[in-house]
Amino acid sequence: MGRIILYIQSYLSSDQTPGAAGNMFWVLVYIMLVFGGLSVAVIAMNWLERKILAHMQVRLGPMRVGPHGLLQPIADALKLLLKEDIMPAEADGVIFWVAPFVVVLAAFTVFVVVPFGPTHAITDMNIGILFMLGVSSLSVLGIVMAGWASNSHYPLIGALRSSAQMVSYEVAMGLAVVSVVLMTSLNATGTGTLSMIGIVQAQQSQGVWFIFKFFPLGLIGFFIFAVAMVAETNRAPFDLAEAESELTAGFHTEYSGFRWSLFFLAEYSAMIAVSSIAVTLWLGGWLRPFPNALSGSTWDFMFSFFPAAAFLFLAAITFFNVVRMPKHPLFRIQTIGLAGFGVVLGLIGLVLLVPAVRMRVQDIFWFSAKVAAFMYLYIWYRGTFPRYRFDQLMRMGWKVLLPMGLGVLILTAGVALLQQNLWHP
Amino acid sequence: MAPVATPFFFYLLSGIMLIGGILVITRKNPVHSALALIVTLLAQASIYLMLYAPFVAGVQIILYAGGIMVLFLFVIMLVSIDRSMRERQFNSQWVAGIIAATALGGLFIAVYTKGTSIFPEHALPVVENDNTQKIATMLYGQYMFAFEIASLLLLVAIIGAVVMAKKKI
Amino acid sequence: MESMLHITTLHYLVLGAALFLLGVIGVLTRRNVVIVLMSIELILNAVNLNLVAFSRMWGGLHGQVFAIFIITDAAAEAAVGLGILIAFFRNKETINIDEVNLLKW
Amino acid sequence: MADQNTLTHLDLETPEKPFLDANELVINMGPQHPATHGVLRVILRLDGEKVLGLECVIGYLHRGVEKIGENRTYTMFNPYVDRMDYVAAVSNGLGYCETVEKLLNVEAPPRAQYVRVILTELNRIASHQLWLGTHALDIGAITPLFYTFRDREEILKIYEKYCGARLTTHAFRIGGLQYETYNGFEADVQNFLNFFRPKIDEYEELLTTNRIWVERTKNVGKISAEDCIALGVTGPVLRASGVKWDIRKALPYANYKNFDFEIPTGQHGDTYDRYLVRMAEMRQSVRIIEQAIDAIPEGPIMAKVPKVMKPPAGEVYHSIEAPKGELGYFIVSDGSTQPYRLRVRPPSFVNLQALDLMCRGQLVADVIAVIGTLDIVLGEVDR
Repeated sequence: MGRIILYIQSYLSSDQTPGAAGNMFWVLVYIMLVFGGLSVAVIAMNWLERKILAHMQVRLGPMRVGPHGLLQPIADALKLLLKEDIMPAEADGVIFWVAPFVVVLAAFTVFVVVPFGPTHAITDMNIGILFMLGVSSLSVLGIVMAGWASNSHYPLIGALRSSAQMVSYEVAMGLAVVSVVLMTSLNATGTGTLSMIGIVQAQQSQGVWFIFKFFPLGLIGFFIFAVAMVAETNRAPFDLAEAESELTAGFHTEYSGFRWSLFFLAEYSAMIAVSSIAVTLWLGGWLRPFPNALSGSTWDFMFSFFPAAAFLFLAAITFFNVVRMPKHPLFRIQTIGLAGFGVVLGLIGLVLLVPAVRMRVQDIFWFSAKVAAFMYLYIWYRGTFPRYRFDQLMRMGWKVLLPMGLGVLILTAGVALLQQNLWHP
Repeated sequence: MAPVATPFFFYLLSGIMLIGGILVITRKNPVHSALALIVTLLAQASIYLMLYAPFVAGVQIILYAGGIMVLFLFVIMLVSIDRSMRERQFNSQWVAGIIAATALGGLFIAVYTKGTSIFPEHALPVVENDNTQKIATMLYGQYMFAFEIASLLLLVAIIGAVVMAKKKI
Repeated sequence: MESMLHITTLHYLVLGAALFLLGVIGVLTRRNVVIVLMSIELILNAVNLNLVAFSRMWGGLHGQVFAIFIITDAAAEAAVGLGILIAFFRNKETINIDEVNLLKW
Repeated sequence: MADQNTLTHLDLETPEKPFLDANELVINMGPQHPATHGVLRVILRLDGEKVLGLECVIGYLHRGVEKIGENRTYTMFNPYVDRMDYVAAVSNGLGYCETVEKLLNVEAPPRAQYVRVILTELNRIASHQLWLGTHALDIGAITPLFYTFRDREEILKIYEKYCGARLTTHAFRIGGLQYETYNGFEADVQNFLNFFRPKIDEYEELLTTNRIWVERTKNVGKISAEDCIALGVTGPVLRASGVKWDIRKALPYANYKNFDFEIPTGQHGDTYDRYLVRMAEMRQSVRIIEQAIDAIPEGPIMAKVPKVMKPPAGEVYHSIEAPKGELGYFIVSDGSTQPYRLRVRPPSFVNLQALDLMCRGQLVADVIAVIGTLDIVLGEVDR
């Protein structure tokens, strides 16, 4: 018994990820936490996207289910689960059935190596970033399977578009990533790393986020990745694979109910996954702003209040809106519900004030905040841009982003070489 | 971290690989074959991980499963497979094929029964942590020339594929 | 039984040989060009498995480097092979390898 | 100009050879498709994504409007024309009323003419707003739709106040107007103009210089002036190809000759030019309405027309510049209370013929853009 307790505790005192420490208990706990958190994030994203888009488009968005439509995603999920699951008569049964699971699996597996903090990752792999790119590229297989198995023209065209698009943009994406990997090797030993945690630690030890490294080279690399990642996740303005005005719904035209919701889930978790790659590689991962310029225990102490402050701020906004709710008796339940939501947010904020929690949760907070900024960008793009045409998309991938990526890579290598030989001979 | 339950995973993965391989060569529909091959390749990537070769496993996933097989699926969708699915699937030299395969199998068995003695008793310890770095050092050091030749090969392949597949150049 | 449970290099080699044989049978007997190409991929993978297993056995990394070169080669082969396939299909409207019987068309 | 019956540079009969012969893809777009603006069915023949040719199948919304016209009196048929191009109902009504007036040889009094011009031009703005929103939506920009609908609402409110209906207004009567304008009509219209002028800039800010928008619309769906004339294409599509043809100027009807406005034209005849032409037309409409508001005279709103209309036997063709092009009515009268034959020349129907020509050799995504830029309303195509 004592050994089991020791085994469970053994990770808490270490400075490793549970996967690297080989502690199965904590690995399982982390998997639960990450996937639970991911599901909550997708639900929240669903609501936020509809609300933010609505406000950009001078309308209100969901307002009926729960206060300010807060329960709308849950209602939608219930509707999708209860819907009839239709399979076209001529479809290829097994592949049609497997395809959504392949997509979801690929989108979820990448989170195994996402570092939410120096120790807050399921595991740390030697080939972390390679693993992420590889596994996320598997989702294209699911899309192709779905489009082909539907045995229908629109899904087939959607699948062809999507596979061509993802394969092309992966190249530019890979080049941008390689330039970052090159930057990690600028240390005393001269060897870089592919490990996600290693990349963030390299940014910490070099004292600069890689987006600002070798200005503007890091910025250009980041730009390439930021464009490619939107194309990679099939989102506006690159949502050709599911362009509803052209191909009705692209590769998932024939899907309904639960399986369609799996595609939906996969799309949003893939968005979160590529955003976390971008955050890890260029924006310092879990590092708080100015970890070196504003270092010292005082600043650490100050910054550790940010998570609590953010939640308390959200709670304050909620309570402000509770006051603004109509006073009509019909709205009483909604007002109480909104107040309850505010209380929950406030309680989370208060819990985050506890010193033990405060110190452990900081890095997760900064990571999530950076990812959330990317999520907002996704929504913003969708509200602003028309859709690219297929040939324009391909031209941009191969004739603009790829040469730019190559140039950035060569220049980064050159500057790194100069720096190592001239300034630190 | 050392692999856990090696025999179990080895037999599981090799079972998947062999079933996948059999499906590849027996399915009528090339899309099913391609998917079986993808499963085989992914299982093989896991076996690479068991062999302390994470970088090769990563390359296997990203290049084979994510790249080459997507190309295969793409081409299968481009050419119409309806006609070929209605035709006879095996050609007339299947007897010769089986005989050749049996002979080759016999050769393998002979080699492996005679030659196991030269294998070392225990595998040497491999450090997994800097596997990628070491491969990089070798690729850009000892194998630099081969590496450049490989890039030339890819260039030739690109040009060849474009020349053959494009309608008018 | 003991030898079944202790996984040695030979186990990997046998697996590789089995895959190789499956690939050979596929190449020799199938009529569909796409499946023939896929069987060639099986053969290449069997070789890769052997190389990585040997690299593990000797503790060096040469086998893994070779495996990477072979994967590169497989990519080139697939691209050219599928290019030929498309050219072939465009001219004969079939992907049956038995009909590749002219040197010129 | 080339022979009127042949198209200059496109052989419509022989299709292009596809990339893989055995693999020509036939796609059925519509009648249930999000981007075909109703129930248009387009049969696309594709080589991969490239359009080799297409065929429009229409008639899913056919209600036999022309046949109904033969069985109704002239007054009774008036509301039916609103149901043809339901987003520009006022223009349809104007065309019909003026045709019958021409047949009866009466003329609406000046005040009625001015109110007609105001309402028709407002309708042109509303129609173009709806076009802009849906066109942008087809190309993937979802936000302009909500902006244009927000602003179109103001026009519909004016209609509602004037005649009680918002969409199929039935605003005009043969010989003038049914209703005198309500108190504050001029002020409402003036308020709308002041509200709307910055909104055009807002739309343009979203789209005109947007890189993706320009790439999606420039050189897409090009059609030359000769082809337009050969196919009988009119309206903004014709003007974007560089032909300065606007019936308001060429064959002035109502009292358009009293107003000072310009005919915006394009040069390339592509989707982007058509977009610019329609945007400029909205500005010109604002200009016309302003002049009309200032000059609107007092007086009667109805000419003397008999309660039971029996026009003299004969035939008449009269056309107006509807938002989508030349809207013509051809009426044959046998001297009875009902038309002997009534024929409508709907601009959408004629413009739709150009779809095949404009889409050949383009991509699937361009077909959507071209359908959007033709600005068709299926109610009018099928009648």
